[in-house]
Amino acid sequence: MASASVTNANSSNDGSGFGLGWAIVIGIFVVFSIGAWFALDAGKVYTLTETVTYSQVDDAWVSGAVDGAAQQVSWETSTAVNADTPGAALSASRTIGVWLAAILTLCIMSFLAGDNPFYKAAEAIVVGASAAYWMVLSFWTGIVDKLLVNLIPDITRAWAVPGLPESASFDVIYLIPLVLSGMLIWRLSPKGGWIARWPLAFVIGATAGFRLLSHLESDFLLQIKSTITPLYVTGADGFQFWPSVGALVILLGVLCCLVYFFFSMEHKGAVGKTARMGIYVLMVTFGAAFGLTVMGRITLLTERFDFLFREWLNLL
Amino acid sequence: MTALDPERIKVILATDCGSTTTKAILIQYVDGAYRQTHRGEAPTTVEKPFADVTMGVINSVTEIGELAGRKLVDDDGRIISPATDTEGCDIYISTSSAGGGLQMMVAGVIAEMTAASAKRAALGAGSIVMDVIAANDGRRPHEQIQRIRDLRPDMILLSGGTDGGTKDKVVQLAELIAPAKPQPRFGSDYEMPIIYAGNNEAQTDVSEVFAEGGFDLQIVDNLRPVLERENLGPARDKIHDIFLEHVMAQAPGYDKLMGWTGAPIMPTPGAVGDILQTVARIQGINVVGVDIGGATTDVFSVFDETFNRTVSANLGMSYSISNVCAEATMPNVLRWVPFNMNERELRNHVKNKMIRPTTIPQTREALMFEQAVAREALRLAYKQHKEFATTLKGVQQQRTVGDTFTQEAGGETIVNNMTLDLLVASGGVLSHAPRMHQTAMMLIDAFEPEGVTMLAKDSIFMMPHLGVLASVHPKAAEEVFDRDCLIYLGTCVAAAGNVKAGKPAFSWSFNGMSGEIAGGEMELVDLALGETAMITLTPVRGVDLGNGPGKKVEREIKGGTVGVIFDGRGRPLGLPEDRSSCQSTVQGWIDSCAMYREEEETAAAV
Amino acid sequence: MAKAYTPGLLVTGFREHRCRRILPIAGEVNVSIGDVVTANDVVAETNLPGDVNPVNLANQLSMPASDVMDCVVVNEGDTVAVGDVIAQTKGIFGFMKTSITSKVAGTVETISPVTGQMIVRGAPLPVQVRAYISGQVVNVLPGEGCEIEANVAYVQGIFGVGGETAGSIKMACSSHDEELDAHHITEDMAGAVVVGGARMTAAAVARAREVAAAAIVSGGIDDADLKDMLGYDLGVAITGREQLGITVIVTEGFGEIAMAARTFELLKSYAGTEASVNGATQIRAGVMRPEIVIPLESTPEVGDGKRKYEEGQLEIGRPVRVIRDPYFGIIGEVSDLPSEPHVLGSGSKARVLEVKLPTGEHAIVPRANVELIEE
Amino acid sequence: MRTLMIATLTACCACVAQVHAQVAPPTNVKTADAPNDVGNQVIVTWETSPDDVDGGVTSYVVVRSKVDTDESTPIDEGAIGDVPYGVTTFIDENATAGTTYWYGVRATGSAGESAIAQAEESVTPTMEMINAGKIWFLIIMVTISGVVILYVYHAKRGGNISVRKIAGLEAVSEAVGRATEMGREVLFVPGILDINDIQTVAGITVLSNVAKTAAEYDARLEVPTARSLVMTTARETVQAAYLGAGRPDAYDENRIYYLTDEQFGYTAGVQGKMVRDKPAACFYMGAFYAESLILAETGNSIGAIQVAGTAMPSQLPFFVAACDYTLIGEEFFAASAYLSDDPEQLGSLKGQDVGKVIAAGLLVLGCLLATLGAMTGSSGIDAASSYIKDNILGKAGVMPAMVLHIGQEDDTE
Repeated sequence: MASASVTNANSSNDGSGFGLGWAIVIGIFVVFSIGAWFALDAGKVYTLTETVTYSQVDDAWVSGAVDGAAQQVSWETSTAVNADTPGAALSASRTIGVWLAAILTLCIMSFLAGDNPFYKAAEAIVVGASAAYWMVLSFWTGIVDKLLVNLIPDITRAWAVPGLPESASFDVIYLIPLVLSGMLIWRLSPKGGWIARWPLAFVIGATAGFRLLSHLESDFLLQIKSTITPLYVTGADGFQFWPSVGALVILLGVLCCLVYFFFSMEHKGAVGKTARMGIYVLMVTFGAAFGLTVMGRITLLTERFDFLFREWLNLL
Repeated sequence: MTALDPERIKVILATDCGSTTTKAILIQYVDGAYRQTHRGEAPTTVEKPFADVTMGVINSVTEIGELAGRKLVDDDGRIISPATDTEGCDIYISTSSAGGGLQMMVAGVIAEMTAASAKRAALGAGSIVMDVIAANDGRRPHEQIQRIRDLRPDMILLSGGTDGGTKDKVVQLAELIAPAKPQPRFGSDYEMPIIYAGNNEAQTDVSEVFAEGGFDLQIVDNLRPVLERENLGPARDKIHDIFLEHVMAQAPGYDKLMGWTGAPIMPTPGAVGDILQTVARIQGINVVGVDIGGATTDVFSVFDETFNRTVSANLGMSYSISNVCAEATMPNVLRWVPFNMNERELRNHVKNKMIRPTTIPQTREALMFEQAVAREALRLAYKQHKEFATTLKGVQQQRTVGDTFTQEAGGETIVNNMTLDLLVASGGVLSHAPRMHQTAMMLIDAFEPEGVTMLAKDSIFMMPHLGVLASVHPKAAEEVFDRDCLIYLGTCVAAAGNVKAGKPAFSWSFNGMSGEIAGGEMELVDLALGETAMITLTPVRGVDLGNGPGKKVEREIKGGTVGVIFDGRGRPLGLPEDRSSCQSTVQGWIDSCAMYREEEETAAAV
Repeated sequence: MAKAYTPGLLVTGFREHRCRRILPIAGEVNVSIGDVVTANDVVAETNLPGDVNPVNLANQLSMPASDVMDCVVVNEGDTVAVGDVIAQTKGIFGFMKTSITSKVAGTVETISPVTGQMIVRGAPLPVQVRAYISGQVVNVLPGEGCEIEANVAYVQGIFGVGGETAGSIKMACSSHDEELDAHHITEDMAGAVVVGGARMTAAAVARAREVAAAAIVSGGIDDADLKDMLGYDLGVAITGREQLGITVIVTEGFGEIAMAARTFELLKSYAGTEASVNGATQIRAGVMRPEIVIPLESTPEVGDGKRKYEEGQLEIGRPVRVIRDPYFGIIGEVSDLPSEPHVLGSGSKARVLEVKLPTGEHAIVPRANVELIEE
Repeated sequence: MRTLMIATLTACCACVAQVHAQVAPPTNVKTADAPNDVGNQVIVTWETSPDDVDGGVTSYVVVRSKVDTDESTPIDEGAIGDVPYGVTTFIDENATAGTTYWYGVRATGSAGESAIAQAEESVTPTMEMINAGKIWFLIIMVTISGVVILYVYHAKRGGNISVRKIAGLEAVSEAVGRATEMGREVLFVPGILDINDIQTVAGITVLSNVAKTAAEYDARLEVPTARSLVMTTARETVQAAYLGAGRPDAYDENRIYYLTDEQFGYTAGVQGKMVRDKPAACFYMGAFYAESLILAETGNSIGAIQVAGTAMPSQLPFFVAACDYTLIGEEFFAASAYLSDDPEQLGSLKGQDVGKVIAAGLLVLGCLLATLGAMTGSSGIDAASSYIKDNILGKAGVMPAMVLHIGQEDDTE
């Protein structure tokens, strides 16, 4: 088995207690961190801070401070730089960020030794934070940006989306999603649970109908179309043997796989043999995909190590 | 009961108290080997007016004594033991299926998992399983209660949950059984024995449920400690104990009989299972045994030392003959009959056999029809057996990428006709067929063995006796089994795989003879009883005779009263759909296997 | 060996018949020792608890179990009849209401808000045990039942379907080998035990059911007809619980077969007499055969009380019926009992006997294939 | 009107291009409303500039001006796109149906820009109600749907439709049974995509069957979801399944919950749940990405029976390696039909198989024709082959390409 990422969870430490062992682990980590902080400047991020100012002159924003401007805004931008850059200062927030990221990375990686309190903590943080993040995101992209903007443009502009063009107007079509949303939320009511099924039915039905076309076109017709090639391949010097064989293999492979996915007949006799060939084709495909994906995973792992050793521990 | 030194056992007396007859056999150590020397029979005397099983036992033993010229019963009507040179026996053993045998109800959480294991344990111990109650058997609790109430089993086996697994479901089962208060079949004065062989953590809870009274709860090790493994031994042993202590004790005369025996009395089918297991273990072979009776058919199998037994109720040759015809359908029965029969008359004929179960076929046509029914009964029973004898369900599969497309679900049958070495037949229609060729052909047609398979029949149904003997003296049991119990019919060599009709399937050679078998063809070659030969088989491409498609097979085969049967018909056996071509095909097989030849020869001689 | 044991069916003009009449569960016995009862008298009775019928309202209403309580319109303890509305949804603005009606009659035992199930228990089922034969109570088993004894003429059939019934014997056929067809059955045979001769046709059975005969008895029946009648192919011969409205008994077997002349004559001699009939058959260990029991008012003359032959013993000269092909159904006389086994046409060796057939021929038949005609 | 147009366009160009005399403009500019669209496309064609040789022209720029319905003065919209040298067509995909447009093309080269070559006629794109190019698509879809309906009808009438064994689905009851016996729970992961992904829908239909089995066996079923809508749907589905199995009392909606939308947050949550509760049966049915291996390996390590089903080609190898059973692509979509034994679904399965036969037929025929064409060089066979590719499988409509070629041949020669 080619799974490197997760090993057998040691059932002895099921993470239920926070015993002496973990206290020692924390102790070692703290000592290590202090050492790393001083010896390696681990996780210290230096930034160069600049102030950017814009002024509004005659309905246009120009860079820099202009006297008599109708409005003037300024903010600071920080760029991470090497510690020896002139004017660079240690950024507390970024340093904390790197440390947090490193600690959380280690916590997650501690799963290699089985379930443990660190993993649990990291898991809870990731799940909680991301759920909250998605909640906020959906609110702004879904409810505000799509629904409110089209239903109550003026009010929305006033409190949420100042950049909304004046031309935006009430769009009656958006009442439909509003009603559907309302029906969906009906679930919370103890009565009439069936009401929530209608929007779901709508979503699933509409999706199915919509996807039918696109799937049939892209996964069915286009696939067939792109597989149709002459089995007699000619090149500059006439008939080319190997490319022709290749084309034949592709055609036969596709046909065999197609037979494997026949459900309404038993895979016996000739059908069984063909399906078997299809299986081999699929296996070869899977093998290739497997290798490709493993490579991708290794890259991800490298990225994480890169973060730990370079950005955090300053070793590379 | 004192442990006897097996070396010193020279005279063994065994009885099997069947529901109608008590059969006794005598085994003696003759010329350096154990041989079955004499046998006797007497009506069983469990029921009124005799109501003492020992009377039938003494009658049958007296008969043997007379035949053997050896005094086995003393003047007080007791079996003489230990033996001297001229009288008595060294050990007396017995089995019993009188009074309908051992009837059990089993319960488990999931029908295909612990309940199936419980059923296996009960069947393996030789009982008849009246019903299986499971949490997922589709019945509502009150229906289950009603069912438990209606049944009157001898004992109940309750299992469920792995060790440390589900507790509440097991207790729920107990809570179904307890209020139903099932009544034992015999004797209202004794408590219903319940064997608990489930989750070890639920033992206390289960005993609390049954604490109410009216139950005799016995706790043994879980029969499925983990889903990956069965541990049927403790439950099986406990079933035997209770069979002796409770069930047998209720039957008249058994207390006396128990005092005589040198080994615990076993239920007859349990003993048959034991001897087959012993033989399979000692000889390192896979064995299938079948006992076709009037009402039921028992199939036993030992594959890779895993033993399974099934009882096909309502598949039998007399009481159940009508049911066989109904289940197999008349066209399926008739495909084995090479002449036309009036279906209406045939139906009446079958029903008449059902209501008058003891009649025997007088004409050849009647015999052929009865043997056709037997083929279907055996085929159906074997099918049921295959469905039951499976690998364990609910097991996590360990796979590699290479297994991607061979994803076999758990619960695949472990019965593999290709690896089957020995097929043993017993029961009236098989052992009393006028010609052994018929027995052999019925076995081949019904069981469809593949590759090289030895065929044998139980000469006088002494497997039960030997089963008990195996528990005290396995060597003696095995010797007698091989020499006297089994009559070897011969060896079947059958082609499996891509057999084309009329085209060569394989060629054979042994003892200087050789030949070629074509697809759809059968051939019989003599090899006498007691002889062995090295056979070389060369299959054509795509045909499997045991070593894989197209691979040559060289092995030793045993001769028998029939000889070597070469079967080129392929597997699964297909018969022509068309009635007339089916008839001629079957007639061809009958001719080439000399199934009904004797009479024709006689006719020719006249 | 000039004698051999072989079982046969009992057909006798006289016998002391005792039968046990037992309740399925404990109840009340209405008779006491010495009472004279008739076939239809109830000798013991009890009530079985009614059937439990769970009605899954949550499923039927397609709603969570917790909502079911709001829709139920009956209360625990209420009596419901078939067709009564037991639950109804609120619907939308009073429209599209779904009503659930009870499919059983009984008492609402429980309504569970957890499972959404309503348990309706049917009315207690009265169970009455009738005397079945007219005779005298000779033993009472308190709470369980009683034993009744009578002097009877007794005919055992080979196979039957349907349970206990009683009626007066009416002869439909004039001879023992006349096929019993529909035209033999007349309107006045309602409640009677119709006796035919040879095979009874499907039409005859149908006609007998039409005129509400209590039972129909004849020599044989076609299996195909039996299958049509029952609606299924009988697998094993365990019968007695069929609800056909009529009890069917065949005395000889399946197919074209005439009733034994003696049986026919015996029944004919009691034409018009009340008879008790039971079709229950159980061919297994503890065999049960269908029976026709004719209680006798007076003890008939039974010769010198000594039987001509020992029961169950084959002897030369005894009448036997061949019960298997090729001589199936033929009644002959044992003419020889060779002791050596004989090779049959089938190739098997078996002990046989020689039967003198009515045609005067002698046939060799396996001993297993004959049945003694008991007298 | 037309003069006005040119004036505007020229004026527009003049201010941008100071030197334009060196490059000759393209000629013969034509416009046409694109067929089979919603009215947003206009096809502009021209002939190359005489300078379009040896790098004299680097690109062609298409300019447009529109005439609003209520005004007669065209509004110049300037350049709307460009194509490299040698190309003679441009499809403007940003037109509005019902608006009249004027198009012009100019060539740009190393020597500067040419004058604008004006199309001779204006064009007003319109929307076609029927996309003639997709008529074959319609025919194929109707055929397949028709066959499906036919088989559904056949199955409903009691026709026998057998389905080959799919081991992974046979194992559902086994896995749930294992959980019941071991007193553990059944975990069902419906993938990480939303309900509008077809794989999620397929996963939910499998969930329905798993839930039914769980209800019958009285096993605890847990469904963590990554999307709120999936959670809602799963709740509805599971509740209905429990009702169908007659065990509505055993349904607990709190066991079907939302974790987070974030892919790895969700993964971490499920994984944590797995190592702590040690479910005895894990189902992964839906769309999966990198989490496939993490989940499957964790499940494997806790000794669960695992059944996975997905149509994600890149994740299949991982499931195959770490799970007991895997439903591969189409098998996964067939799962619900297989499990339900419902005639309608079985009928549709059979119908889809017919679709596969059609696909195989077209494929073989297409390849055959293409091969013959390549071997013989016959233009007739080539035409047939390209008819299959471009018309039947493409968007060229029912008319054979030959007809269209006639018009285009003028351009190429």
